[in-house]
Amino acid sequence: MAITKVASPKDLDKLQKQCQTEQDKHKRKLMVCCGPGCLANGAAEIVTEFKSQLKKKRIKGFSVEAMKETGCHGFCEQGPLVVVEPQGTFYTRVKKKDVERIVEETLRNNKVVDDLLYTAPDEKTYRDYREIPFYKHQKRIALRNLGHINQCDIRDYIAVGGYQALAKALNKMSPSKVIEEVKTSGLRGRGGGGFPAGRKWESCARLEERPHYVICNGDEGDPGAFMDRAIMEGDPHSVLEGMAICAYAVDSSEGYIYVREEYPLAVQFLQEAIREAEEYGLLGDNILGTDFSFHIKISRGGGAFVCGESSALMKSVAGEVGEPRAKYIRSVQKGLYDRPTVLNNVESYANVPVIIDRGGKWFAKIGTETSAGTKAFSLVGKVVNGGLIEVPMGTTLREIVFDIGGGIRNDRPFKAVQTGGPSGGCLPDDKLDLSVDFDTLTKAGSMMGSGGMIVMDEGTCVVDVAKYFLKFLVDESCGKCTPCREGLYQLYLLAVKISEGMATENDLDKMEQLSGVIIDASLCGLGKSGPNPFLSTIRYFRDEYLTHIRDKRCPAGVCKALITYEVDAQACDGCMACIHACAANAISGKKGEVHTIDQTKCDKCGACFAVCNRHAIKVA
Amino acid sequence: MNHDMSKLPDIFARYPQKPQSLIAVLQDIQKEFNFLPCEALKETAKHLDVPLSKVFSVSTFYNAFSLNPKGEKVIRICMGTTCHIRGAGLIQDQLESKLGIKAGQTTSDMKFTIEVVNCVGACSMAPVVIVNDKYYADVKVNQTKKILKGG
Amino acid sequence: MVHLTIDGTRVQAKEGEMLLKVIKQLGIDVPSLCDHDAVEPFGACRLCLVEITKQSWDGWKKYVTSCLYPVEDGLIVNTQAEKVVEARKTLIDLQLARCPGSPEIQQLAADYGITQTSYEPKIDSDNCILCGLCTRICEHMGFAAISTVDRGPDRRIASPLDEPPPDCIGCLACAINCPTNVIPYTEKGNKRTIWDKEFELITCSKCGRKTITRDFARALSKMRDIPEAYFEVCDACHRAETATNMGRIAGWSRREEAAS
Amino acid sequence: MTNRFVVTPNLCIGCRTCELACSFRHSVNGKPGQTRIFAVAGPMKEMWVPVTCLQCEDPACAKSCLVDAISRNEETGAMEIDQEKCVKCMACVAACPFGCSIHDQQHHMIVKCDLCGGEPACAQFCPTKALVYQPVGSAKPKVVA
Repeated sequence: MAITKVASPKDLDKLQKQCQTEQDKHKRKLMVCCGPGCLANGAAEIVTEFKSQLKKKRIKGFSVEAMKETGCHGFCEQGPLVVVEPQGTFYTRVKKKDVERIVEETLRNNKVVDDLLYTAPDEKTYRDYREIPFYKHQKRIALRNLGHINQCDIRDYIAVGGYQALAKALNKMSPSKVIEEVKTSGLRGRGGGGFPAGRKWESCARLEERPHYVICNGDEGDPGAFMDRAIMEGDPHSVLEGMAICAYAVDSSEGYIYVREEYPLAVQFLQEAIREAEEYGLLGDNILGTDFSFHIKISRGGGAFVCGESSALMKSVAGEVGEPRAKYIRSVQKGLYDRPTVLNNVESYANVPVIIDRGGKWFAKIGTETSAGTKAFSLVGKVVNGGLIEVPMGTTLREIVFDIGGGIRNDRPFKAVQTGGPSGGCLPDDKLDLSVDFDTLTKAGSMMGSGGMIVMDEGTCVVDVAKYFLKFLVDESCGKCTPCREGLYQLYLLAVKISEGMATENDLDKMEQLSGVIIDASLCGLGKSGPNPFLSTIRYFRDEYLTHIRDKRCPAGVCKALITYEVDAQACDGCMACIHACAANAISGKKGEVHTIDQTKCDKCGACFAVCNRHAIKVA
Repeated sequence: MNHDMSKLPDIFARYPQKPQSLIAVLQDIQKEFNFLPCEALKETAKHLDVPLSKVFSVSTFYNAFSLNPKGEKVIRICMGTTCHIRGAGLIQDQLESKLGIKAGQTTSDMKFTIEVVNCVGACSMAPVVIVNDKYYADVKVNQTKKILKGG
Repeated sequence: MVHLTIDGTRVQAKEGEMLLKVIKQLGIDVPSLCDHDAVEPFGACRLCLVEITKQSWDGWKKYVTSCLYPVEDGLIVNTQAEKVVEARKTLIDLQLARCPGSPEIQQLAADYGITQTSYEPKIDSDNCILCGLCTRICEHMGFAAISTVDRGPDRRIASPLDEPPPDCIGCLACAINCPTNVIPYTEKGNKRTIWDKEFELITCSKCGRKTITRDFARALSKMRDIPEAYFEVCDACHRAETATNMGRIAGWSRREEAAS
Repeated sequence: MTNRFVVTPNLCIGCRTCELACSFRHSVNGKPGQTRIFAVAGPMKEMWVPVTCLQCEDPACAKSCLVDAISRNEETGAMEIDQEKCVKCMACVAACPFGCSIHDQQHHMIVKCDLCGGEPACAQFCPTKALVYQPVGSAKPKVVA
């Protein structure tokens, strides 16, 4: 089909109708989730299988085009996911061998394949995903299209009203009106800082120096977070549209999306989306027939957490080492190539079209007074229902972990939830009723961050978690300033000392003192927030630290130096599985007899623990 | 070791001949050779008119780059938070002791390289191990043999 | 002009000037290792940390590195606040752990009452504090022969690929300006070696004294259009030449004739 | 710049008072600095010339300085070295065709004549008036610097 450029809002309306008609042709649609989680679990194989089955079986009234590869549907824990719309029939953990049944039974005979439906821990089975608690408690704005449209097809996006907000901005609003609308919405930066987006845009727009740049931060360096990845891969056009609206508001004609290299699909889909949008005249020169032009380029990051920091990111876009620079020069004034620059993250931009479309007031009503709208989280860890979620600001941690997340796996007690990535902190059970918004989390010693939410149970050791994050930050420190480079490293060494049972209580004091200096003296946000993993855990879990120090014991059974693996003679049936698994040859015993572990040989790798089906290996 | 530098002009042609293209060019070289050969760095410096010291600096700063050749199979162990608390460290220990190398190293027969990566965004499937492009989700300590065999 | 108070003294400063400069002009002892006027402020060592506040801040205080903080009207600066001194001490302690063998850092530590680091000292330390002055000066001079490599605690200063740096012209600016003197170089006859690269020193065509390296002279004449011949004679012989020329103009030759 | 040095080599007796005066004027922390002026002996013993910076129109010293540490003091007309900016690379020492950028080894600084802020000590103390610092055009100099 030859593509004619969309040259006016009318053209866009016409195109939208046309796209909707194309969609309506299919009475039913089959959505295969190709989000990061599902792909890791073999979704690509399932897509291929569907294609070949559909070709072979020729279902009446269902063509191959009615099958869509979508972005992340959210419920990653249950992936790969297949949804049949409009009924919302929701199949989980689909294997290649299940595909034929879905085709035959659901697509041909309109029947549900019961054993592929989701069964909640309370044994209740759901047919329609919208009824599942995991989805029911969510409100999706940034993730609105994820799992519902083909990620690689601009026509799908246009069919659901895509680029209408851009058309509205360009034709009915002045740049200052756009900024006003974003200010009214109360949208705050979703990358973690929480700076009001409208104010950022306004200060850039005011600067007379040209050119202005618009950058989208898709670096998402926080381990345990994948919201931005999901949006870039699942709904790339919403990001492009948001950026274009921003560019119009701040008078920019050049934008960059900084995507980390570890996300090759995001790079590919964004590139594809940019190409498509340019073909349709929705990006590039003379957008929608106006004299507004905006070009977006993709800049692949080289893998450095510090590049999430705005000045480091801009250096990286310019092809240099990502070292942050002093804060007193604001990047809005002197950003990329020392020009005025607006930098927001993926999720922030994805919210923008909705704000323009439905109005800032509408958006501001959602969430709390100081934190408007919704926030996407990757809810992961020891939670039953892990995945990608979006909730209104102000939802409590309890609602997220227990109502949406379904509580802790294996019914173990909740211990903590970690938010804000490496710079955030761990919140214990008595903070579960805190409202999730920028200010409350910061006050409690954690932070919103970009939206990783990692749930921990009693099998998680806070000393180990602090050690883990400190190690991460040490590895990711750019090494420019002393407190971050040397201070975090020494803090890490002290945490190691605790985990090995070699520390004294003096060391804790030393760590707290050092943390204070690192916060005051570091150059950039990475250093300034570096001690948080330690500070938030010592604040809420001092006893656990003291148990490591005084009793030389790790209550969670994680710190290698402080634990031993032992065979529970009562439970052991002498199956020899552990003996075969033990690389250190530390376990002995005959078949059918109770095995024993030679502690002098044991290197505590945990292999025996993992293979024992009878739970006869105990950690002490 | 000699490497075929005739591929460089193709890579150079993909990006504007400006210092800004440095990271992109290095990424493509890394992809082509699986590491950054010295000669390629020197050619890049010349082509983009960037001091060689800067090229060296950038190529050692970012995780994506390696100055040492990698093995046939690159085993990437995700060390995202979720993977960590679900036991990725134990899996790393197993893989390291099985291959007799540490993370970041390559076996002397150039068959395996172990790398630790900072979260691949598949946290719901933790712990995750990726061998070249194949994902292993929810890996157990006793599955490392299988992973090495490629099963 | 802006007006501010530093340790109780009211001072005037030019707009845009960095706080550290004003503090140093007052003769106040604030340590700094990575600052050099030849290059842009960098903010790596963080020792020049000071406490700032303003009347209007309602008792709220901020801690900033003065090398990177432009003066502001009404600023009240305390360079010796307890928290600042404590932080400085910790920073020096951390540096001492990194560079246990550096006499300069040992001296600085002693000034702050530290004889031994309370942290884990680095084994096989090269005693480099990573202030980056060498690389920044080299880059500013237009050579960028060396750079920082790696990151985090593994960060170090190195020549490209750890080979003799192709862009180095052997001027020694890196070594001379190193606050801890850890960049080694040797001079033997007309050979100078730095960063494992050997340079020829120009020998004065008149007296045989050694001046700058041949590579540096070539670079200078190329970059700044200075005749290469200028570099063939040392400064003392240049002066002697000047004297003779001036004498000639004054009529020496005639007097010489008369005397003979 | 309204004043300039006027040198009359025939009056110079090589007493080196200028060097001493310069050296003391430029003391650092109480220690005399390296002199920026030299009484240089001519080809025959009794012939001397005081040699110091000519504050050239297009000075090689400033041209050779890659960190822009040498600039003209608009008030006095002197080319001055900003010691804080100087990285001691010796470029100016090597580049000056008159040998008037000097390495002060004792203080480890690169120095040159700065006209003492407008009242050069050397001229002030020259007993024979071989060196005078006077307004332009006030006398008929034999050698003008």
